[in-house]
Amino acid sequence: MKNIFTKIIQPQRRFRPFTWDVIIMILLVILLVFGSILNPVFLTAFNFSLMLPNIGEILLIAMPMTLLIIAGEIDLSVASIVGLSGVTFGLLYERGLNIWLAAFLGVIVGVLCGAVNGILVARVGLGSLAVTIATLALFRGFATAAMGNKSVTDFPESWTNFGYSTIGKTFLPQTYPLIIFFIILFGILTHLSIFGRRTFAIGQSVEAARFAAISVLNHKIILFILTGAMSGVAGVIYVLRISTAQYDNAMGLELSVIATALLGGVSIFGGVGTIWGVAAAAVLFGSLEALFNLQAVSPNIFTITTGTLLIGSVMIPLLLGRINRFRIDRIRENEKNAK
Amino acid sequence: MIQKIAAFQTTNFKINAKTLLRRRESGILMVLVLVSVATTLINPRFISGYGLSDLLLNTSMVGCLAVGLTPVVIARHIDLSIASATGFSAFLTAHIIVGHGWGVVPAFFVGACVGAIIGAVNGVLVAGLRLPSLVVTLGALYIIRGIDYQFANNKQFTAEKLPTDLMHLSQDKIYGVPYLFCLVLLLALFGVWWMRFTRFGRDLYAIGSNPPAADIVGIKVFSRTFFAFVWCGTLAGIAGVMYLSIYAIVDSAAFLNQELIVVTAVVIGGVNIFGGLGTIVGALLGAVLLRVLIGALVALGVAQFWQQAINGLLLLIAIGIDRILSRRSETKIERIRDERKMEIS
Amino acid sequence: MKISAKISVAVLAIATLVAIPLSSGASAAPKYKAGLKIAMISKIGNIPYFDFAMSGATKACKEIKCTVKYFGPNEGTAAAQIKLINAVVQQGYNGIMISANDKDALVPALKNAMKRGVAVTSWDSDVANAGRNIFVNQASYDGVATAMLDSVVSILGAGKKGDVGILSSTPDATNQNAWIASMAKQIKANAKYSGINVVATVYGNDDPEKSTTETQGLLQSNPTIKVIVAPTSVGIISAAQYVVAHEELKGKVIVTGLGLPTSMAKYIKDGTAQAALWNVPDIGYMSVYAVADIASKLVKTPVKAGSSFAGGTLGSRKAFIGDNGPEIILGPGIIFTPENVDSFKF
Amino acid sequence: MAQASKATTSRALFEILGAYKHFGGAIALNHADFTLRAGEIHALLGENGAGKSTLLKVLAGVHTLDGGTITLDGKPFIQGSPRMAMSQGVTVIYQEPSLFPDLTLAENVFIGRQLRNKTGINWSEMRAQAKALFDELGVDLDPSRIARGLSIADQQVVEIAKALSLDAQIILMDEPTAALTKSEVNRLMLVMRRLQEKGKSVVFVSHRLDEVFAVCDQITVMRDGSTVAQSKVSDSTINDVIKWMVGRELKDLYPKMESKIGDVALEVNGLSSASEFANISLKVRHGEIVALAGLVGSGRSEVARAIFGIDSYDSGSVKLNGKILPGGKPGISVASGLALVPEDRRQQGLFMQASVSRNIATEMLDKLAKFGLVSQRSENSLTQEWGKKLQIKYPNPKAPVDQLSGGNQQKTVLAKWFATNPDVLIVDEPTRGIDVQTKAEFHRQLSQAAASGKAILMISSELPEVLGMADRIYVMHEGRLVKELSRKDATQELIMTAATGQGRGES
Repeated sequence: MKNIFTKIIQPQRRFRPFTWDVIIMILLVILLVFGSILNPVFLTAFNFSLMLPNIGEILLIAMPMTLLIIAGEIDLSVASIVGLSGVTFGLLYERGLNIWLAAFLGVIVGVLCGAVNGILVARVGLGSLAVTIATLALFRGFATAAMGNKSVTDFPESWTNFGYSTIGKTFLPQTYPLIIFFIILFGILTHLSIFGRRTFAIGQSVEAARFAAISVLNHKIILFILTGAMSGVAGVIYVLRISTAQYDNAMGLELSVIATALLGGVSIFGGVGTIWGVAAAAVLFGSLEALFNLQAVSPNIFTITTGTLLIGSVMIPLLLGRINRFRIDRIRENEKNAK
Repeated sequence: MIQKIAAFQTTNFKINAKTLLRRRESGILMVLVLVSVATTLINPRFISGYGLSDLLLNTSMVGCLAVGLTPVVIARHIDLSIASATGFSAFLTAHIIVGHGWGVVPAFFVGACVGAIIGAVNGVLVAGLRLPSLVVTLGALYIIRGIDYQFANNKQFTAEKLPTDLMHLSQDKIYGVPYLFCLVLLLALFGVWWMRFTRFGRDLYAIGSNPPAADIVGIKVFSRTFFAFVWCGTLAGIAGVMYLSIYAIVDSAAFLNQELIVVTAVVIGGVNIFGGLGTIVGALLGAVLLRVLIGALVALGVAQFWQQAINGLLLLIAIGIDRILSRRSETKIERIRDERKMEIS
Repeated sequence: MKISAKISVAVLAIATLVAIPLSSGASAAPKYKAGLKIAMISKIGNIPYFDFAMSGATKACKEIKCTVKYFGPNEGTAAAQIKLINAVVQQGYNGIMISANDKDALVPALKNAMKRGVAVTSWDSDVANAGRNIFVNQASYDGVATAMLDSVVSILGAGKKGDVGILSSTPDATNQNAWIASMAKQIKANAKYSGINVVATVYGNDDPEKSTTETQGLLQSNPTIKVIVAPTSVGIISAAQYVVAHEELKGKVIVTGLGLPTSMAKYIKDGTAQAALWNVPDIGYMSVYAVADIASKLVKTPVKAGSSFAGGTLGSRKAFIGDNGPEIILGPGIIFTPENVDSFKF
Repeated sequence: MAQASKATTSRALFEILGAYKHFGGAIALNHADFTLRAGEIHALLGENGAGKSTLLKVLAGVHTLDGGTITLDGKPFIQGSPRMAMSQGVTVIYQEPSLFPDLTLAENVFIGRQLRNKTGINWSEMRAQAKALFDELGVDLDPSRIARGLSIADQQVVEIAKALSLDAQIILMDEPTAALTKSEVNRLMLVMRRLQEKGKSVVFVSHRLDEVFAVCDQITVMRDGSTVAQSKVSDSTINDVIKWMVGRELKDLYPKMESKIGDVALEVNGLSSASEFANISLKVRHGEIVALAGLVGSGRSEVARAIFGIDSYDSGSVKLNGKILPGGKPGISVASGLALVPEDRRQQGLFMQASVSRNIATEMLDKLAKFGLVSQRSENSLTQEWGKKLQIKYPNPKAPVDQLSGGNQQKTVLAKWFATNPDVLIVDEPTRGIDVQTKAEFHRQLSQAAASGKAILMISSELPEVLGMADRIYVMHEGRLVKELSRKDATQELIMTAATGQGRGES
């Protein structure tokens, strides 16, 4: 299972093919320009103030998911963790616990779920795909068992405002300082920190990472815990945004998160990816959906577009690679002829 | 790891492949019997009367899909679009046969064709362009469902409009075995022959077992993988028609989000998610076990809200057992090679 | 009430005859704002129920010369509806009529819409009071519950005892939970229903597969069940189909609940099931009038008890303050019988 | 210098004349000649990097020659495709065969050509035929077991059976005995004789001269890509062969420097790991280069891995500068001043997708980082510093290390560890598969490091390298240290004898 991206060989020093994360950013710019021409409302602060909260949770979870996929693992249970930590938050609050403490404990539940995944994958040695399919059902099951057919809704207004309203008269939702903080944090963590360097290393070669004295298993557990923790944060924010804690909060969100990460240029085989590409992909997703809704295009077309982009995210780099290889061959031939 | 162990393994230590596989399947069978008997003891209606045929009818769809998915997983791929294909085929088939007033046989033919086309597209992308199947079929999941929604709009077909022959098909049975389950058994039988008694099927095992080596020995990786996807799609299409027959109602959300259930059934049935290992029979048994467990939980009156948690736990146990089994054989090998070491020095 | 409705129908009919070039709505309530744009947001975009409601809405819109557009999210979640609400608000719609997937989750988005001058009515499935101007209720919760209980009594026979199982949709569905709660309340309070013994409530999540499995489990664990009550148009089909598919159950278990006449006709005629429902096109029709009344400021917000809403051919309705703020009620439901079921085209 | 022998009378199958092949700048085959006759077992000998593997791969269809001719049975040999090679009757048995682990042995033998009857695959017939093949080879293997968990020796047998079932005339064996135990080697030799009896020709590559002399008929010796000798086994002695193989002044290739030997830096006491090695005790002093010699598979790399902490061990201790290292914790080993240049640079030493600078900085992140953040600039300057010191040739620091030549890749690994300024450096096969010039440079670096007071433990299969570089030599055989030699006492013969286990009396 070696990365298809490694097949894009680069013999010439000046030869630098576009990477997918750059393409996605260009696509985003094109969309913004095109959208604003198409619909005057699209590129307005108000539209963004409405669109941004919708992708908040996806952004939050896609960040650690990027690291996790770069390290060669995957977590399908994130949406269930969102549900479970939201339910925890709601139920504890309903029982009269201080709301700050309840929110904190909601996040802690996320951490614990992540730890369970991490230990099962790294310590017990089970495949992350199979494990997280199982915990997807398990965590959602816990949420269902705990919440049953109720829901908790009477959160204080200042808190639900946090989930939905904007900061003063700006277009930025109140959650976004936090979300942007996390994006920058994960950007730094991924691309500038020792931790990020090691994550890439593990994704590129687990064996070489072990010989480089990186504690691979612990690192993976930490990544799963990070994913769980961020899912926990997203769980609380989700509850506040829709002012409802229910067992089925964010059902099916895992595929959106993974689709966002893959669309952002993260290789499913690990070792390749950028936070910025993923963040751009999330905004692209959100803006595209908003534009479709504004144009009253059926949401079905958006669903189809999502799938097409996803396949494009693996197909286009492949085609680019083929083109690059063709160009390289021509350059080589020219060199040969010159001799 | 295995390589290293292998270096010390002797010839006189034999793992009989057949007995090993048989053990895996007989294990599932044992659990199956155990769960069924225990549940029947507590609630006699679980198996007796129409309980058993209900159970088999319930299994038909997931069983059919598990039989379809198995060759793909054995070839070290996955098809996440399987549930979308099923749903789309169900709706499209209903649309076409209602429009033409067709009956049972054309229905299955149409469904199989719809599925085969979807499988062929997946197959070209995965086998032809060698794109990662997880990403491709995740994309296909969205695309097919989107087309389904767009095409179906708000339409719904119910028993009123659907051909009565088709509705009756799900109610008819031979010796208590529903026709639909017989169909699944036939498909599985063909699958067993294909995967066990043709070079084509064996090549899929080889591809999943050691992909680079498959290239080296000159296996036709493209055509084999491609047809595995076509098979998977075709069976998804057939399962879609079964859906019509069993539930007598179809809209664009039919079989929504059920892909992981199928994967779960296949994994419980002992098909290795990393390819090369597993059988059609095992996958079918896995599907039956999954449905029996769900049915047992319901029949035992386990609180509604705990069912999903228990399902998750059971899947964890299933993959855990696989792991323990493989570990046990490793330690056995280690012990033997230690004995041998002493003999040498 | 009935009389007044009849009178207004009569008045309307006369008005239509008199003012041929004018729409009837205009004469009944002459000052609807020109160019009203109304968005009808459904719970989910793939079931025919909402299509039928939309047909009523379209009809009403023709009468008052407004436009109505249908928005159906492709997943039945509040999150998906929020996105549609936001888009609709920005597209300059004057009115939103919404069947909510969640009671509270939509409130912030709807509040935001109202703040920007959009009239909001909830219909079919209510949201919290803060999120809408008025709720157009198909029938009171108690009324629906009573209809279903009456149906059960008619199956069991008056005064007879019998076990009953309930097959609901999702565990957190607002309407279903309210109906089930009301049934429990009435069984306790009303001697007429004292023979009804609800042994279990299961949830089929409005998914045919799960509904079938749950029906099967319900009957396996409670073989004494004589009636299955399914207050959901998806679940009732699954339950009926399950009974039809099993000779052993025929006549022993009867299904009742809420269902569309077009999809239930087969089961109603062969005696497998009874079903009741409100007139689905009418609720779309009524909701358009309600939202247009508010958007055209013919009814002042916040709506007070006693405010009158025009209802086109259905006649006007007076608002009252229910448990969850102002609402109007469409009227009693329709019980479908083998005789009448074919006359309903929804 | 070449000794031609035309005594053999059987017809020639392979005739290779003036074979030339280069990879980038490195010349792998430099006008090599080779003749294989029907029914002979032909040893192809030479040091690592002499070109024998390349020649073998050309015959196997993996590589195509840049110059020279190959004829097979008088007809031109079609190069460049493993399948074509197979159809021309040539098969290869690699050191570690790649079977299909989940398939049965019978199926592995007949993969892609499974036997069929009317209803499909005829399993019983296939098993029977596989059994017959195994019997023919004199090996007791159950054809219905799966290949996973099979010993390498048995895997080779399966490959040989496959070759037989294909009716291959020529079987190439690339160091098949390297990973085998003595009894397994004996069995393989029996198999080879059976093949010979059946009229097959075998090309046998091995470093173990005793094996060569026990089983082979003909010898071809290669050095630096050329053929230096062709001889009948009966006409030559082990000493002749060693002379042909080495045949070069050692001085320039092994620039050993004087260094002051100091205190013990690394001390290993009674290290044992159940299945790998037992009771290993050794010492390496500051300023000293100690070689750990032995055959491939004798457990040398496993010892290195255990010392470094990649693998855990069962008993014994590792002391670094007098301090005991906890087992299984490579991070602590690195922090205490230990470094390991692993044997397989592509899999273990480098992140092939990552840039040169990322690779070099891997172990220095903690020191380069400010507040846990690493800047590209600091990585690049580190790269430039060490790139200069070790004369690594790379297009730019951001270039993926994949683009570098093997020698420069290996230097990158060395740079990565030198950058940590370790007290003790373990190098595992440091010069495998790199060209002679870089090799010399590499040796100079090791010498310099020792001269500056570092302790170096060098694992090498190349005897000249061991003799040329080491101050002291430990020899391992089947997981045990069997001999310790000082620089002045050591000879190739002594090391070979110990490494092949002949010094301890026949078992």
